[in-house]
Amino acid sequence: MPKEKEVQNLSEVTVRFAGDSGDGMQLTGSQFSDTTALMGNDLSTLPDYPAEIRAPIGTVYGVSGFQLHFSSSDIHTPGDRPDILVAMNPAAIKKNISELKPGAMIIANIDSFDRKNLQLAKYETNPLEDSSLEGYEVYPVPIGSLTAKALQGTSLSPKEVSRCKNFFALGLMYWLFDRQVDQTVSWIQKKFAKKPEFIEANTNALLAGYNYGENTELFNTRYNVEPAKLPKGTYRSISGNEATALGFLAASVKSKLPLFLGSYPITPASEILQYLSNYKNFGVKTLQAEDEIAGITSAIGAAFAGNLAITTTSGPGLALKTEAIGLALMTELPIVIVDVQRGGPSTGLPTKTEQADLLQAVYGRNGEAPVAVLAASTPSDCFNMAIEASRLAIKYMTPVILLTDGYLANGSEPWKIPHANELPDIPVKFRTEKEGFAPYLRDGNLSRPWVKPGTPGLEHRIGGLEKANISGAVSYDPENHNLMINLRAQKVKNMVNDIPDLTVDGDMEGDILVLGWGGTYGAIKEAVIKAREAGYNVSQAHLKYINPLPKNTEYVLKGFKNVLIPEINLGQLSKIIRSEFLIPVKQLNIVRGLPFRVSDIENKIKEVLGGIA
Amino acid sequence: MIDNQPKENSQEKIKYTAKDFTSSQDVRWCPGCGDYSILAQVQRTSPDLGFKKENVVWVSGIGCSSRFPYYMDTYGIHGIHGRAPAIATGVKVNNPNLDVWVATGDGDLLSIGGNHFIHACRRNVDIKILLFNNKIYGLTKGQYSPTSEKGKKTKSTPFGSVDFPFNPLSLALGAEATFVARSLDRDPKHLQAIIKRASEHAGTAFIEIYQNCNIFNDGAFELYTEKDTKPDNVVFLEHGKPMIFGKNQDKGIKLEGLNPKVVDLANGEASVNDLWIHDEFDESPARAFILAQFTENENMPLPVGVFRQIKRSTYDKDFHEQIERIKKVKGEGDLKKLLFAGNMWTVN
Amino acid sequence: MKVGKEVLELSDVTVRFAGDSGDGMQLTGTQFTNTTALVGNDLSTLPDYPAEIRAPVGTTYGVSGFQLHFSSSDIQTPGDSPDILVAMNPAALKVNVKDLKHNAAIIININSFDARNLKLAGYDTNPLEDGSLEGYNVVQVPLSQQTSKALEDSGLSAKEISRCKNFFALGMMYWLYSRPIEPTLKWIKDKFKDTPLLAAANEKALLAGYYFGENTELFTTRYQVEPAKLPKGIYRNISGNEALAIGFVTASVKSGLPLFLGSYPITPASDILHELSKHKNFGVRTFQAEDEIAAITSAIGAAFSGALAITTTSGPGVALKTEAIGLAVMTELPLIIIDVQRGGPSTGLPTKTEQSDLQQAINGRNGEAPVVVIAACTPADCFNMALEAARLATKYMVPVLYLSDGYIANGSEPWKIPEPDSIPGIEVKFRTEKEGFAPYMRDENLARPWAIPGTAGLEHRIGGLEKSNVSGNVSYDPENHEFMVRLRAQKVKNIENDIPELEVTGDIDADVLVIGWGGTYGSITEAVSRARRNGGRVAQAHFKYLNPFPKNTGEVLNKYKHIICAELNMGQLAKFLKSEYLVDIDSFTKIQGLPFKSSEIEKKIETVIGGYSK
Amino acid sequence: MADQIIETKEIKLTAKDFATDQDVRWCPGCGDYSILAQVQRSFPDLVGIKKENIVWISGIGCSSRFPYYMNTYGFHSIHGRAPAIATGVKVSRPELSVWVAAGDGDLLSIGGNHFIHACRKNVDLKVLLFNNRIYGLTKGQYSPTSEKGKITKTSPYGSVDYPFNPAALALGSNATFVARSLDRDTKHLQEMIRRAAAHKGLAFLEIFQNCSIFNDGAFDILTDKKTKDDNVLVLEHGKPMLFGANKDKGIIMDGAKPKAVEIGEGKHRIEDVLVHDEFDESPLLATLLAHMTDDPSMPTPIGVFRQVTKSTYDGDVEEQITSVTSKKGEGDLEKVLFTGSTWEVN
Repeated sequence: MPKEKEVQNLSEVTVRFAGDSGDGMQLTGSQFSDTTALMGNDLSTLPDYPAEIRAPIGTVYGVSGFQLHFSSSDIHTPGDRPDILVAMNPAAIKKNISELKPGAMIIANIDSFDRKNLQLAKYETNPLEDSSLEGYEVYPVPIGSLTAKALQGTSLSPKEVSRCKNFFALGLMYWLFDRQVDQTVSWIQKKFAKKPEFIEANTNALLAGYNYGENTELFNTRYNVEPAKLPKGTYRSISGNEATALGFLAASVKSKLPLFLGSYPITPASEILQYLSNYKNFGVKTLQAEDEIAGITSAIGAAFAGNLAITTTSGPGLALKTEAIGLALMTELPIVIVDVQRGGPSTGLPTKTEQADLLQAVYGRNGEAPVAVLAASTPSDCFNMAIEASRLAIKYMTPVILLTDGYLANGSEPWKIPHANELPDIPVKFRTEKEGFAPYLRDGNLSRPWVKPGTPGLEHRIGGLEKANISGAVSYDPENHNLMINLRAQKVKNMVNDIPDLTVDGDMEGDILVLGWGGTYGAIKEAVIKAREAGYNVSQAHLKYINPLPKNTEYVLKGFKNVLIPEINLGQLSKIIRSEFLIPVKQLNIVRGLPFRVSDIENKIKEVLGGIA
Repeated sequence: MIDNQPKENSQEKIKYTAKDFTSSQDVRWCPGCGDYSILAQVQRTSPDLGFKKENVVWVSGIGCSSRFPYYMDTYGIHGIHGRAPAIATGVKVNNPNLDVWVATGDGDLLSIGGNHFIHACRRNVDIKILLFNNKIYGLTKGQYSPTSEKGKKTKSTPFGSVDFPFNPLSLALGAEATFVARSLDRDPKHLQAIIKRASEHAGTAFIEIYQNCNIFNDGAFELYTEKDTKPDNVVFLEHGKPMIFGKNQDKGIKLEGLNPKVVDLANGEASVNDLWIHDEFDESPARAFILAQFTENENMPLPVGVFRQIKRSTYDKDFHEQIERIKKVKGEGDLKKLLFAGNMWTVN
Repeated sequence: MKVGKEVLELSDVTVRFAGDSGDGMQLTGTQFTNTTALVGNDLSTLPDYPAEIRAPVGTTYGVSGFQLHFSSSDIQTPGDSPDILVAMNPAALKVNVKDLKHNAAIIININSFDARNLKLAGYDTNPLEDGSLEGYNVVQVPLSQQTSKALEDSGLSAKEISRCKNFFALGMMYWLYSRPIEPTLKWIKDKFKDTPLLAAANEKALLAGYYFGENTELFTTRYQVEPAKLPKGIYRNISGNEALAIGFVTASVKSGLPLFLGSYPITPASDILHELSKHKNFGVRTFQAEDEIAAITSAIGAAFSGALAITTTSGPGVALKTEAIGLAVMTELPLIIIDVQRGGPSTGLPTKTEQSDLQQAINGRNGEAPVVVIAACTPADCFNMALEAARLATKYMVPVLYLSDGYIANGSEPWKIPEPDSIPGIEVKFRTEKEGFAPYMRDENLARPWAIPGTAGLEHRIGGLEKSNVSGNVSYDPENHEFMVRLRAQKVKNIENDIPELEVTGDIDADVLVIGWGGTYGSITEAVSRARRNGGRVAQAHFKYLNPFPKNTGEVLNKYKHIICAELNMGQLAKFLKSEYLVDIDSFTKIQGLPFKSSEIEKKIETVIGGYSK
Repeated sequence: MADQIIETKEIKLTAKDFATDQDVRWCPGCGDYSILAQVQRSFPDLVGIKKENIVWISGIGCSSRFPYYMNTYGFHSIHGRAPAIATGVKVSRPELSVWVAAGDGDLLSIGGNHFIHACRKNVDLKVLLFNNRIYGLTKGQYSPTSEKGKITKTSPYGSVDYPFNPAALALGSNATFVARSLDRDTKHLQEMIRRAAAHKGLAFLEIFQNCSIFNDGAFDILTDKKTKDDNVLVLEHGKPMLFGANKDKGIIMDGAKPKAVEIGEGKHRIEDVLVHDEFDESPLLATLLAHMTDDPSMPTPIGVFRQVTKSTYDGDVEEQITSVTSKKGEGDLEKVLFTGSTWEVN
């Protein structure tokens, strides 16, 4: 008779699923987070892919992890340290043990703790038996054999049965955290529609896991996390890469320009190419080019032909495209270059995150080659910044670099879906008037006319050589070169009057302003909240436009005794702020290929304020 | 969804002249350069290639020949070194109504641009690539290029280059180009005819044009362009015709298995009907490959004309048809449906 | 009857030869320079090539110019504006007249001032008649006609004869500035030894020009410039590109490493490839690759296998090589990337000069990818900085980015040739000891060992992925990544202890300091010395090491109330110094594809000092 | 100059000597394991090549992890650039034996230009193409060798790209050694590796390699016992081109086009069957063999398509240096510094 289990209410929980690449931890984690989102919690996820695709089973470098932080209040990061680890094999514990909260729960699939797997995980003795897991709440669960028992009589092979054990674990976690199973049940129906025997097997495994939680004496408490109070509206869970893709699609619709993506497969940006290649019915053209340079140059061709042209890549790709970005800015064509930053330098750490391409984006070209640089702050913010980058590129006839990073790209969060008609139109006006046309005529924003080849009477030539203003004819004239250099720089500076001012959360003056950019927004926000809770007066500001900086930036910074800039690099925004405004700044630089821990920033805030309340 | 091609206005065919295709820019090639003649033949043939002037886009890279777009009164991009075929692919894929032409030199196309060239051929993108082959680097003043003959003495190879050169036509055939031809800068009539054939071809059309650089490689092709040596050293390929050449048309080419041989028609060594009948539309690339290899052995004449032309669907057409097909299947893209998709929940 | 010509003593003269691309102005200028150097004057030259190779004869964009500044004292620049212009046709006059000093002399080849050439040059009226050359001292010389008269029986065609008129002009200028004609006569004999007819014709034209100067009434005065007092030694005239090339040959000899150059033709760096291709007998391997990326990656391959590996290019080439430079940073191989800067951005102005690649050099790569950045400041200095680049790259196992520019690359100056054994050796030792070897173990300079393929027992693998220190095996470990990022940065920072401190000259205790970097050294030095001569108090410091900065940079900058930074960009060094030392900098910039005129900088100094306290 | 490599007593190495301590990280079932094994088994009997003189260079991709698993000098470089880096190594150190490991994306997509130029120049490199007709490391996009219409993550409706025929492309670039083998035909693969090693000049060896995760079974028809005899034509120099379980089918020339026909009474005569000639100077026969994969009715040839010798790029560079040095004498720094018109100041 199942004993009545005590239900404990929690404000927030951080869960991590970990197992072999083949164990389907990414699938389990994303199902758990979709269900959690449906139940109204605020959440943030962080997949931790191994570098290999399929490393040999049981090895530590083959461990794939998925971390989910969910809460009844507003949260912004996937959580510093997991409260609970679901470990499908010894290697999963070996890899993740050092990051768990002290006293964290560990649900371990006891079946896989045999000699071979322990050896592969480089354990001399079984951690479940020797006292090495002292201080953790360890729950050994025979997930493998329980799944096999639940699927007796199925037509699946033993190997296929073993592959269902992740649904058992999912079911168990649904019970433990009082989540409904039906969302996953309907998902299984759709996903395995073509293979009914899998539908049955996975559903049974899921329910077996759930019922096991119910009946076993192993667990005596159950947990519940109330829904968060989110603004009214319809939500879905979305990752940064998907939001980026949808943002450009929206920009294409709102500007009535067909979208062209010239790209080349590179981790962690390939998903954007993959998402967009599905939307042929939006007239989207995705060209997987022969290399990164062909990716951007085909996009430049498309921009010249009158399209919303973008190219997506990561650090090494941006390096290869340097010369072509110079061509785009010299020919003053609208193109958006998306850089999903990853651990560098060079090939670096492809599956890890970092923010170390900022100086390359702002300064990294031969000659005076100014380009607008924007940065998204959260996974769903990628949607807005994709639209903003398109708007600025078109309006000012200039290349725009949009920076995101591996953490935003793969992490997901609930997204309040904007209605199509709420999104502002992007005005585009192709020049057709022959009278007085010249390729480098300037309008109020110093933008030159955009002419679609095929327009009779406006035939003209553009190129990488310096050219005379207005006429666009090749010119070596010294004065003209000076004029064009200043004009191209001024055009980017003019955007200052067209972008929002820097907003401050907290007082406009005080002891400390925590200034960040890009993907550190979540960690800084939570750290500031925690510091305030501890009695410190802390203000926060976050930059989404780095070239040009918002026009009130200096004014805001001058209001504070200390400006603290946390960055996942050796101080690149700090360098820009110092050279622009000659203001001393405090730096927090951690370059570990991982997002900031909230505690790192919180401690630094306190340290800067001398630990005084 | 949005169709960005300008609507085909139905007014009658406007008659162009060469002048219409001449831009206001004064031409800055060195006096005596072969590029002048190629520009002239393009300007003379363009009027009757059946396209609208506003739909023509010339794309080039970096080098002397890449100044070409400035002198054509059409749309044009003077791109960066080696990237013309990639830029042109972007233009064509976007707006298949445009007639996209690439002007490029042997350094621009075969040195830095080699990868983009073989991929454009492989994909059969409907762009016309004119290779101005002068077998030298002109703009950077006289270094050897990937088509310069081995042992060539230049500024960067004062002791003679140690590089085996590319055979541009073999490379194009190796990358499965569907239209491969050669012509000469100093044979205006022939060059005009080949430009016309290329314009009519649906797919990547590659024309190698031997072009004289009179400053750094003067006279490299004299054998094939001077009146007295041309007849004995050039064989004009014509579809369905036997290969005959020579001052008094007394020499021919015979194909024994896979080896071509020059035979004398006058002394009865062979008769006209033993000769190799040129077949431009042969599906297998083998014979075109044999013709391309003529330049590798000196007792064979230089073949000019269309080596091979085969029908294959073009990349840009397939690309567009796929979009149209999916639009029919999935219906026009609806932003609302796009956004409000996947599992959602409402907060109220 | 030869009338006695008065000889006038001059301290310094700026001469400019200009004519059609086919007129051989570069050759004439170079000959006049070599002879002037032999006479012992200090000098500095500035060729001004047109973008086209051979534009149609008589057009303005086909005009090719050569400027030479020579003096009896120490000079640093090719002169702000010419005292005398030799114009071979109307287009040459049209293009150059606005640069001349207001009372400059203009020697005109009157024979070419016909209607056709005037029209081609864009003149509606003949400048010689319409009063537009008021104030200039115009000398109309029937140069073409005199040349053909002198070469009547030379057996050359009319066209060939006309091509000799530049030697006539040269001869005339030799007379005008009392220069010996023997050096050029010897050069003609050697240069045209296979074409005796041409040799004889050119000699005749040279002599005819010289005697014309002597006999004609057109010239009333003759000029004389005394030899400069240069330090004792043997000199030759050298351009920046040439000095850089033989600098690396010297580094190869001094280090015992075979030199490998991976390069691709690009203006204005191709001459380095041309020069190095000649020195096969030094075991120099020059590889003209299929593209810029193959050029640097082949050099990386050569560095891995033990060569002194360099790759030469200009701005657009460095842009293309960005990813590969990142690979060199990660594999910690000694590779030298030479960027001869040109007008940008993108294709920009290939034959013009600029200093706008500094930010790309220091920040232009994905991730934290620190690279040593140094810059040569004069044509001859390109030799010294080549040795310095080789020393730093091999000692610290780090890529070095060596910045030059079109102005010092093509300009030339007298160079006191160093004795080979006076040049310090570059100590390089390959790791051969098997015991305890690991590819990423560190010595006291944080340099990893250079173990080259072919050494038994030291087989190892390197690559672009992050690796654990010492073992070098691929590692994704967070702590290790942080450690390696900081170690690579520290290794470059430590180099500040191995480079000379920032030297301040002039009035060290003045309030105003004028700074600059790379090729602006000549113009700034001349401007500062002139300002001080006129009573201004000003100090000067010049940067040749841009990353890391010299150790005492902060200390020096903080000593001055007002710092002027003269650059041919929009203030790139100023931005770095502000970011690094939070010191305010008064950016004085010029972006016209041309070097600074020293008068421009002098005027700026004057306004800052508020007129000279006379 | 760099110190001389000291002669050691010729000790016979084993496959184990070529293995490193790194544990191999390819997916279970990947064809790369077999290629690594055959390389490690055939390298010990490479004549006259010392282990320390072997350098493996790779770009980016699954197969580009190869150098980490070979106990020789190795360089895991950047995407597409291996042939260019290898050229730098070989030209600066001709005595080294330089091998390139690259996948179809690495060599033929981003690396296409460096590959065709290495072939053209005949640099003495051994280029092994691990052709699995898919992008593995970036998880399943189509590659330049994927068949047209291939459905992958970036071509959800089927790719519209015509693929390269790698052997034809190499021949179009005048490559002097072109061969093909299969990851699962261990004996044949070892033989091809030895032939490539023995060739003086650029040796291009295409290896059909199964990607068990994203393109599993792409070459089953050529490797499964049941089907391989009827679909694989094993080329041997001087032998007639016969295939089929009991060698009862052969290739004859129908004009300038090859055709597969039945051999035996009442059918075609053995005498008409084309005899393979690996050393034919003209590349035409090899081109026909290369294009057989475009025609489904034809078998897939494996073996050496073509092997011709001509001077190597690195050899010519070396020889030019020695000849110029003998003519002009060893480089004398003094002379170089003091050339041109110099003058004396005293």
